[in-house]
Amino acid sequence: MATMLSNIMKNLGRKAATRLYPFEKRELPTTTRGHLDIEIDKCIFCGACQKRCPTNAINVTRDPKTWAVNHYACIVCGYCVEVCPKDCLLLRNEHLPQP
Amino acid sequence: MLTNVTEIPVTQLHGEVWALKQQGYRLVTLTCCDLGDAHDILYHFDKDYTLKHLRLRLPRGESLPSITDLFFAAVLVENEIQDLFGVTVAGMVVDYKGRFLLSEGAPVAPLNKPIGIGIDIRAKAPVAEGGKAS
Amino acid sequence: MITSHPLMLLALLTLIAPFWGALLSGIDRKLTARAQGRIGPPVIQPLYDTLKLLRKTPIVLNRIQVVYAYLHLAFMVLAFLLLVLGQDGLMFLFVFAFSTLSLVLGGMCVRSPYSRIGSQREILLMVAYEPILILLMIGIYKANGSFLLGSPFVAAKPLLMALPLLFLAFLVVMAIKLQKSPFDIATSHHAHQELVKGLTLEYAGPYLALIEIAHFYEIAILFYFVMLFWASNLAIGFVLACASFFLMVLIDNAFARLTTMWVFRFMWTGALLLALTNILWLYFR
Amino acid sequence: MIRRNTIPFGPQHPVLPEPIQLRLVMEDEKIIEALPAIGYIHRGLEKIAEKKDFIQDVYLAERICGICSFMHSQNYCQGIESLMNLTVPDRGRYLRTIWAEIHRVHSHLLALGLLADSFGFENLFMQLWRTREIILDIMEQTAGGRVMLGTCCIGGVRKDISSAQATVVLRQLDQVQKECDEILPALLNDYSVKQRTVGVGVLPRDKAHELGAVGPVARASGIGMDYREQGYAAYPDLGFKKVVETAGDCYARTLVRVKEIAESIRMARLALEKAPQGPIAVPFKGNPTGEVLARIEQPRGELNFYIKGNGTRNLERFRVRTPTFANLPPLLHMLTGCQLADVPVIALSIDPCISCTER
Repeated sequence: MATMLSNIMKNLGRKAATRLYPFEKRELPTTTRGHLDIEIDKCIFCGACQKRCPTNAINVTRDPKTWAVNHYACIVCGYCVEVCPKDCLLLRNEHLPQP
Repeated sequence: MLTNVTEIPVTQLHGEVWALKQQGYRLVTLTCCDLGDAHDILYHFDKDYTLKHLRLRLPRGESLPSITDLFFAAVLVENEIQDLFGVTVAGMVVDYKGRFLLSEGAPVAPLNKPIGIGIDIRAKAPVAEGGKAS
Repeated sequence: MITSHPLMLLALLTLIAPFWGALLSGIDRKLTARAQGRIGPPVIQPLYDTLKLLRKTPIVLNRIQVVYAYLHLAFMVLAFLLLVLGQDGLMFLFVFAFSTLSLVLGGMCVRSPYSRIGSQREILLMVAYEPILILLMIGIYKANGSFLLGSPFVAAKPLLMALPLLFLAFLVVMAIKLQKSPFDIATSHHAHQELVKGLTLEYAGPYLALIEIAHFYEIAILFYFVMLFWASNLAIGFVLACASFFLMVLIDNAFARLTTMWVFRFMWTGALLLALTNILWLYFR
Repeated sequence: MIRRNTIPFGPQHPVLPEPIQLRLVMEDEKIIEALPAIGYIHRGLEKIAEKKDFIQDVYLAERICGICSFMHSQNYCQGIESLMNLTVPDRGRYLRTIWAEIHRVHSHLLALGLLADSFGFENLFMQLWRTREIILDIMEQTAGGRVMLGTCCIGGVRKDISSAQATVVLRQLDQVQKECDEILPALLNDYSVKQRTVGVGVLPRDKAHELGAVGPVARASGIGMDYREQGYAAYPDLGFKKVVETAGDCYARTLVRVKEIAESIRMARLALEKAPQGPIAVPFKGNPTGEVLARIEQPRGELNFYIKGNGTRNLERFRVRTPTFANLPPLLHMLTGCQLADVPVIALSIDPCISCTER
């Protein structure tokens, strides 16, 4: 109890650990896997990412050349980024805003 | 790799499990695997990190004697096997009657393999898909 | 409390009391948050919550439940009036207890087992703290020669001087009434407990708001009651009451919830002993 | 007259973070019988595993649990590696150990926080979870995800921890240690916490063995069973010491977790400092064949994966036995005869993870 009381006193004097979220945002580290993005110019539409994706979130068609990701299904594991032969896929560190 | 596996017939199950219990083994879990015409049921036991497995081949339609009277710990996993594989387990201490994991209207015996996919033994001796979920 | 417009003042006080209670409970939440290292909600959050509850669609399980919610509030307001008017302390206690009893009956008249167990526990709590409140009234009588709750204002010495141990016992009762941590077994403000929300589980919307408002009155009553202990100088009384509330926050944050039997044992040994010692001292000094 | 009363404890109850229903048959406030009802979040994960190829299953295995995710994928990878005779390079082993131990700290802090919450100690709950935030930050910096690390792959790990990152992680671990030193004694020595946990939900040693308890539940009952002793990953090099208590009550289980946090932080630090340079993963070819029962020590206890490969890209059978699944029968034993007020405490003292249990 004594330790708890002293801890409470310390906390009352300290700055709060939480932040007022929508107004004050946390800075994300560069390594954060936020969402999947593509540099579409480099893409050769080989479909390797589509084949490997564990959740079938990626849809690639050769004719016409389209590449699409279903962000709801994507688990941001980064497997597609690894297998991409052209290194055109990348994980951005910011999270997508809620629609 | 799985070592230390003893293949036993259904009739010897209780005796073997009893012997293992006397030796101080702990029940780790049961694994059921669909082989097409039969279910392959593995009993995993552990004592001081040494695993011991009992393998049982249970033809389709036969019921599996429960070991919950020896190891109460098996009660959840036996119910699970009954739900997911449609194997009737006889004499469980607590029987959820096929409603342990699955609810009304759920697929029957979902973990059984569909006919024609996977094991070729199925193609030779086709068995009606799904068992009865008690 | 004698002014040129006594009725006006009374009406004003009755109107202000729940807001004061809400503010106190908001400060409580803020302090609690700070004690835990959080920022916490705005101070008037309880007010927002209650207003929101009032605007919700009423859902009732049975009509009698609603009656008990109203009775709870009505008796609480009556208790507040009796206190402010300086009426008989025993009468005040009776009305105050009846208010809690209405809540218990409201919890009992539904079929939810959680609500019923909560009600049982609340009754047990009442059995645990009522003797102390009665002893407190006896203490006030011994100190001031009157059961009237107005008597501390005209007494020569502050009540705290005569009833120091009873004051401590009263603080424990206060912790129970404010649903603070070691004693929040019947219901609590955050629904994180074995009984979900216990006593008030089956109330929703405006009727829950009624109970909330009654609780704000309860807070105001308790605050006022602490002030009585130093009524000759209300400024000191106010500081005393604030300190007591701060102590409640500390206790809330430094304790886990204990079991019903522990609370009962504690009240009938520790707290009751404190109260009895004080009374005996008053008799034999 | 004694009237029996059935209380549905869950599936949605404030103290239970996950859906399990405990049907409590009660006399007054005493529990006569407890029966679990699960099946609220059965995801059919074992079936999905057969449909995906075995490399994709790594990510699936990771998502069995939302708390100890890394160790699930680690166990799966170790199972596949033993089927394919792969040897993980030293640095890979060390990195796995670092993430696993950091994960263990995070899981234990979460469990202790929930335990504190179960007896209404909101303050402790908040502060333990605040400390856990630092761990999540560490994981986000090193792996990119706060819980789902996604760093384990067959043959090693996918991401390396650079020396600059390692310094930051060490500093953050210092901070975790500091906050733990401040808050954990408050949990262990507090009078009211002891009132609620000492002697509550006692599981005797023989009963624990018979009912197949694992992990901290078994270790608190005096069964010295910790699979890390067997030396997978880098544990043999780190001087791992298991924590065993004998009282078998909720307090002992708490104590085991508290001590394990210290041990895990120590090992994570040591592994970060000692990790040899070199490749982090070994390439592989082919598909797994054969069957294996892969085991690992998870925060909640021993985790078993039965993996059966048939030489194709798809697995023949993937069965998961999570520690909570093994700890449920002991929980039922502990609940029988206790008071209603102790139910949340006992239930959370085994650190239940229902999503893993049902898969």
